[in-house]
Amino acid sequence: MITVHYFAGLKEVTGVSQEQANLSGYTVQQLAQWAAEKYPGIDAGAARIAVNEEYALPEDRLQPGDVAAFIPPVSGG
Amino acid sequence: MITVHYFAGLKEVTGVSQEQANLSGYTVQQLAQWAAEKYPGIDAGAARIAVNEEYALPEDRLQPGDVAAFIPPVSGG
Amino acid sequence: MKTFEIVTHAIDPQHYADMVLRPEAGAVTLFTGHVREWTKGVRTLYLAYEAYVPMAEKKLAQIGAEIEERWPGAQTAIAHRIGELAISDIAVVIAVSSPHRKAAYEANEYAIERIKEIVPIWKKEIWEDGEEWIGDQKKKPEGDGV
Amino acid sequence: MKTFEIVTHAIDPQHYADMVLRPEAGAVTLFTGHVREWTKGVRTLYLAYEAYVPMAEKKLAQIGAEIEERWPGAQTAIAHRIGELAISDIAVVIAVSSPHRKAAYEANEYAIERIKEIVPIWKKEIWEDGEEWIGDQKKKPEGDGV
Repeated sequence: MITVHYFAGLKEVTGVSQEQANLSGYTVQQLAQWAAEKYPGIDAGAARIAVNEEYALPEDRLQPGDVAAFIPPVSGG
Repeated sequence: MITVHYFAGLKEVTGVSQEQANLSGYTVQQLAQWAAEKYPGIDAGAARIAVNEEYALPEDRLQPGDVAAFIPPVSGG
Repeated sequence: MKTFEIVTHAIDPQHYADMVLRPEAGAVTLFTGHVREWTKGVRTLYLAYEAYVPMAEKKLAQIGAEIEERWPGAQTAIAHRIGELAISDIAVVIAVSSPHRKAAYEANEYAIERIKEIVPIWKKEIWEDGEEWIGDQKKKPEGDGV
Repeated sequence: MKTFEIVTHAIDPQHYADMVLRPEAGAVTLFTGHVREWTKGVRTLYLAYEAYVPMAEKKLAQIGAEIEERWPGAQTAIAHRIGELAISDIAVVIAVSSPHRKAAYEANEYAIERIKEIVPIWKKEIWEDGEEWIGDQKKKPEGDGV
């Protein structure tokens, strides 16, 4: 299983801050497609995806137990 | 009478931090010459001269009661 | 406290300045970003910040490491507050010490730029007539952020 | 306390940051210049600062006015300590607030440059084997001051 986090505006669209999903073996790009289908309102293209608290590449592949996160454009400071 | 202040390295050469002198009517440039003659060790050329707490021009003329100061190169901060 | 941290309480900036001070430091720059009441004629009531806390703290530490590499001898401490913040509250503090002042200024400004690029923290502005998550500050006209 | 002042006691930098904070300020930069132990391989034991106090305070206020003219909306507070200072003691603090951060960084750096040019304050360095009044920092190789 993979843990998926949603933050800020994305969280308001998904209605959940995190969920577990059977996405082991998916690439990061496939994870984005999966989320875009599940939550039609989210702009997954504008978000970066982190895996295990580090920005990931589209071709990176998810391993069981990984923690993924959709990172919408940041606005700290 | 004019009050003349000396600071930092200049004060160590003159041996006084301030003195009164009859310099009314002198220009600032003449004040510098007067000090250079009185205290041969001072490098009056390296110092700027302030009159009444404002940097003065060589041609400015001292009025009775003015406060002049030799300002060696500053090193605050 | 930690050198790079996300906090939920009021920030004491002096604490971070103290963390970076050492005998070889001739200069310390301390930047504090505050909640501003007016932005482009719109009045902010308060802000709400959210973070992906463990990743945000890692990214803050990464910025500190980048600074040490670019400005040898510079040391950095950064904290960002999350939760609800009122006008003038400190949202972020950046302390940089360095033997000489130029690096302390440059590295400090570099840190706030990098925070706005890579650290997973989000700001929601709450006005009298609505609220909005702010994102992608890079796309905004210059001078809009703090 | 005054917004532009020469002091003979330890400086509390937060005090000056507080003086410039206001609702329209999104950014505050605070610079502190500290007594550094090593300069070019020579160990400083302590420093002694002297000032032409009334003129120095006027010149600090002038720098604040120059900043307000160059960076509209920026507000400044500056204090310089005189007397004997130990390693790591704060010699000077500069606080600048501004709606946006860029002006706060630029104006703060401008202030320290101007202090080194026009404010009648002098530093004597005391080493193990001697002492010297420091002057004309502009003539020194870059990077020698803080």
